[in-house]
Amino acid sequence: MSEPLLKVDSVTKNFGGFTALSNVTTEVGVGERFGLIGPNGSGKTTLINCISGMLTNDGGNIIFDGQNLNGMKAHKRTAAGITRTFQIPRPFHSMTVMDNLKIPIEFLGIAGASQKAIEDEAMSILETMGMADKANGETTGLTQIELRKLELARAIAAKPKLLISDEAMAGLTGNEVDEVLEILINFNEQGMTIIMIEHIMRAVMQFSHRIICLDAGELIAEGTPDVIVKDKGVERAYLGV
Amino acid sequence: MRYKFEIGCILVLLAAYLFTYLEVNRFLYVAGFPILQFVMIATAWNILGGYGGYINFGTAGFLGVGSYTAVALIQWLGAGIVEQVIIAGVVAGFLGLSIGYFTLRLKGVYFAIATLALAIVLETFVNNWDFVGGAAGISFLPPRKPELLGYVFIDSKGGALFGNTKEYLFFIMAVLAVFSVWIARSIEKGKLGRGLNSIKDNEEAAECMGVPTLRLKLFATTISGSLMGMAGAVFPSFLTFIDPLTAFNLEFAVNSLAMPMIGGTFTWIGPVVGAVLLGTVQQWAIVTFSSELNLLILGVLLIFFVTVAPHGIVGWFMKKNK
Amino acid sequence: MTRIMKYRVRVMLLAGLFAVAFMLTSVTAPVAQAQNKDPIKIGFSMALTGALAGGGKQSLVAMQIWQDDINKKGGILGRQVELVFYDDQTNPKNVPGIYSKLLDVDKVDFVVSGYGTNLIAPAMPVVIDRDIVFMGLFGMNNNHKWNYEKYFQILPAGPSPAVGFSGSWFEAIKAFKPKTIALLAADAEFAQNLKEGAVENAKAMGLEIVYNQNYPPNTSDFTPIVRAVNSKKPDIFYIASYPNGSSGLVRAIAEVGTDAKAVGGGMVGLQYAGLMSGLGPNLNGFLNYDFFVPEPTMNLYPGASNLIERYQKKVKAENLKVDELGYYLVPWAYAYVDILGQAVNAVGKIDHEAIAEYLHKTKFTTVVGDVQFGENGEWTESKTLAVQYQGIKNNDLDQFTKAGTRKIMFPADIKTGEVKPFNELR
Amino acid sequence: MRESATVLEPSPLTPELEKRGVVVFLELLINALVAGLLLGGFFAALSIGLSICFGLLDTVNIAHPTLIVAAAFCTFILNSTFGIDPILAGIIITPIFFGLGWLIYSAYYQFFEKTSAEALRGLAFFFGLLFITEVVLIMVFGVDHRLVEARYIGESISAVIGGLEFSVPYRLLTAFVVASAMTLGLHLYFERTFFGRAARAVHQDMMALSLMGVDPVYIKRMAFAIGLSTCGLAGALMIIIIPVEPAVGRLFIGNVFAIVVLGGLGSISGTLVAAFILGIAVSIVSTFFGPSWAPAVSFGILLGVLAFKPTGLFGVGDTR
Repeated sequence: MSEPLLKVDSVTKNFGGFTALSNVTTEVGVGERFGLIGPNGSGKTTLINCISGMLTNDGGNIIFDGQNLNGMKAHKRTAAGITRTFQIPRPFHSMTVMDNLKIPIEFLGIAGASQKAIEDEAMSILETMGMADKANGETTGLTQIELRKLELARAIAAKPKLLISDEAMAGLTGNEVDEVLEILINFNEQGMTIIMIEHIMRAVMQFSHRIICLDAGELIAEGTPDVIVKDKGVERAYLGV
Repeated sequence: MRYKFEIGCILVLLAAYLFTYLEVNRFLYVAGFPILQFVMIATAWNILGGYGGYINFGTAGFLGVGSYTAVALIQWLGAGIVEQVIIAGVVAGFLGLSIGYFTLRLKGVYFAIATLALAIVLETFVNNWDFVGGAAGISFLPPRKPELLGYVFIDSKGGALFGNTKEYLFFIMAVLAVFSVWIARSIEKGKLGRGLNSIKDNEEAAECMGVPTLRLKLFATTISGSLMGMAGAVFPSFLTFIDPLTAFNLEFAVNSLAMPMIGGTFTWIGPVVGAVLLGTVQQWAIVTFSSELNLLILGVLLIFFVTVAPHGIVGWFMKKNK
Repeated sequence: MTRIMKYRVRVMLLAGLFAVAFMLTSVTAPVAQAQNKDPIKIGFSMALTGALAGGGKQSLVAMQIWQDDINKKGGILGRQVELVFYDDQTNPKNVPGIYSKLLDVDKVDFVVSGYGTNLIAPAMPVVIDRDIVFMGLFGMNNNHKWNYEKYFQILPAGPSPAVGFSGSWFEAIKAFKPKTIALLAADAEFAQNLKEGAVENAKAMGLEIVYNQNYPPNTSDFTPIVRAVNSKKPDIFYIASYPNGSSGLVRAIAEVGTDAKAVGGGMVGLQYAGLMSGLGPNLNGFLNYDFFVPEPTMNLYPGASNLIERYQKKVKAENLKVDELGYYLVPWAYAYVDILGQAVNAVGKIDHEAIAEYLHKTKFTTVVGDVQFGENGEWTESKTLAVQYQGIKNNDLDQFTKAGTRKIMFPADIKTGEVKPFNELR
Repeated sequence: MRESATVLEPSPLTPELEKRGVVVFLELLINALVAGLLLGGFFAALSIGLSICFGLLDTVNIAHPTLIVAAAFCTFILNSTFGIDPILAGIIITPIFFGLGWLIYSAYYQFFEKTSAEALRGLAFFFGLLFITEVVLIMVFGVDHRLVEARYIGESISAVIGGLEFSVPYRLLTAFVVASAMTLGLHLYFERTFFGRAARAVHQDMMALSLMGVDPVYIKRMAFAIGLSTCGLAGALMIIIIPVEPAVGRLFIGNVFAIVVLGGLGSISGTLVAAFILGIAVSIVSTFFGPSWAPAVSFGILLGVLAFKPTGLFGVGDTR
């Protein structure tokens, strides 16, 4: 592997007396499809919160694209190329679907870009998602799968180098899961590195090149999907034996 | 047409000037002044509250700071109204900026209560500051013949721009009101407005989408505070008297959130409509019912609009016509 | 977007039309030109709601009694009198609009002031602009900066109101030969002015000021303040308070006690029926200001007792929600319009110049005795009373309508009792 | 009434004078602390209902102080016409305010909660309620100040302990005892009973409630009604301590919200502690620095705490 895109170096996070992450170290390579699994409360979301800047890590370093992110504000990290989606979709509900996408394009794109150019760019993303017909609709009228897609579309509009997808498939049907997977793989093939957090094992295993598993804030396993499936520790963590 | 709104603004100002020129009825200037002041307050409040979703409960604090900056300038330098407005805008804007910094971690109700607390702290300081009259208040004579660059503004004998002080203040208030509406509209139509909207909808998501939320909030608190301060600066000259009880009146907090709410918070026109409506009704009620029923009207109007027309009058109209 | 714009324009137009309609109706409504048979209109703002509503409502009833009286006597200039008034909500902000409406739309013939300094101040420029006579009701030094020659004010505090107001009180306490004084005032205009005057009086007497503080309007517990004052061991304790504070202080002093020989001075509210009966025996010993009390020597105010009786009857008969006794404001609210009526009738025409001149040079006989206005429109002499609360046994309201509970200590010529140290009466 | 203290003869000896100064200071300090604690009790009575309505249920009930004033007037009527003791009167009217709370919340739920409207609109609703309540009070009772009579008003107990003199006014002591009892009762009720836990759960997690098989709307309505029912006693205490007129509630809006926020939303015991802190702050400032600075100090404390701990002293979780 060449120089990794993201380096997580002994990251620790405490909430009061509770240790949510202890000494987590891992790397994500350029163009990699990276899976992050673990039971509920294992620290997955805390880790990506630390990476995306929603939380500040108490110890350790997060290095992205050769740059140490410690102390950097979330929106600066987005500008640097890390974008995340949320577990429960958080659309800007007072805006149309199109305006939702315009936010990242406008705030991260070239200053002084014309409204026409911005709208064209947003439209092309919506088209790849198959949501072009909803562009001028309100977000309140969207179905579950459409909300998930909007969440992804908005993140992609930020043109990330690294996309962190936080349970983008929870609550979707089998077909819908495949649809989302296809979209993600498609973007990965265009060069986007993707971290996927997921409970649907089938999806993670199918998607990821490499997977890490967290349990109680500690990294307990790392490897290709085949290795992870066979890992005793992972099994224990999930079954609680 | 590209500059339709700007031309509209200029026309409104021309109309306001003609209105003073015609000298229709002096009552109209005196009754119109508070309505225009309401327009300005509601518009200023809406930049932070309506677009950004941060409820400022301390409107009275910003207005009071504006009023008392003006008082201090009169006491200290004998400054004219234009200087008072500009400096009050700067001072209140700075206050907005610092309150923004200070409360940057606070959200929702905590922010609202913090601004309320700020207003009370400021009132206490003014109460104890004898230079500006302290708790007893202070009264002053209105400027007889303000001048700027050799032009005499007020002269009852003709030859000047305005016949009397009330007309002059009315016109200044009109200019300020139009100015604030123009600012609010420019923000709303631009990137800033959309950014503030995204903060209102979901601040974390906005931050993750590259919106510099802190910077935008500071911008909004500064602009909003500054405009409120300017609206307050004209107040002492209009009343020729000011005391802390009047300048920091809770009524301002109520009105500043009631007006955008009644009109509609999502667009610049909402606060304008709400302010004109509520301002007019209040002025009218004072000189017709003239009793506790005044207060009842405000109460019933508030409850009626928030229950029946949740998106304000503007929202109601737009829905009807869809 | 264009569709939204169109609705916006519509909403805007609607709001605009609404505003214009209001303006037009309010401007055009009473177009009738003043004719000789039309009533004489006297306009004013009055605090009917808000902090000063207690006083405002009381004044209004008194003014309406005057209106009935004068109309029975044939009115002013042979025309009936009509009162045009609006509620200023105890908010100075509303006052300019009200006076402008009165003068420009209602076209009243005369304006008089509302109740209280804060509500008179914003009316001054409107009135001065028109150069007309302006009668003031309980304004403290409103004409100080303006020096307006057509302003006349009924509060009997003498030519220099702030100082004159507490003058009687400081005369009364001379009996104690005090050396030190503590001062406490509410964070509000009237009280602040009183304290300022009291400080001047104290300095003139050579008293050492050992405590000088203000308290905010929502103070609930006054015991810490009273203790702080006590720790300074003042000989006398001057208080300028509003009703809330007056009541709180009376109770706190009852609970904590004080060694000051004289306590009180400018406590507003102790003259109100509700507070007097509510505080009852706790009032004993307080030495306070007043303007009219039911003492035998108050006969020098001819007709005042009769007026107050009529007021009390009216309040009871019509079940008005106002002060049941009316000692505090009724005679004065009656007198300030009465004087205007007398002056206009004497001049014989509506000529503000001549009326003002007449008001300046004449000594009026009214329900509050002989009134003579000085240069600045204030009384030429202070008629404020210093009264001491004595012998109050219970919370019965009736006892306050009889002589003996509020004895006059100063002025000397009408005094009905000897001032006693505070603790002797507890 | 209290007997007057004996005035110490001024002593020529400097150490003696100094000692006296210390005694005076200590006396003032301890009395100020006691008075502040008692005043805090009164503040707690005013705020505790709001702590439930606002802290637990997120209803920005700005009309709360004015509803307390309404209760104070009810107390006044019962006291002046039937001679009923104000505290007893406060208990008698409690069910009325419970019912009122039930009704208000039903309306609020219908228009705002159900449609998940912004808090801003709820705020406007309660402002409307505030004005309407005030107008009704003005029309029924007039605008004059009202007081009540009871044996314990205007009296105090005093004692000399270790050469220091104390006095405690009964009416404030009453307020302190009643408010503390009320707070303790509510605290236990919300901590120990199933309903109380359910109400606290409403604050944190609606889903959990449904899983428990409880109707969250019922719980909220009930909790709001309990919150408002505290107005009965709070009103009685208010009219025992200060004279009441219809608009007096506005003076307390800042105070009660400051206390609830300072204590931390959703924490009933936090509200009590915050009330004591503000009470003591006001009392100390009034004694040593001048009463007119009291509001700046108490709200300064609030701002200071919020700057360092955005959720208040005992608040938990999110600042939203």
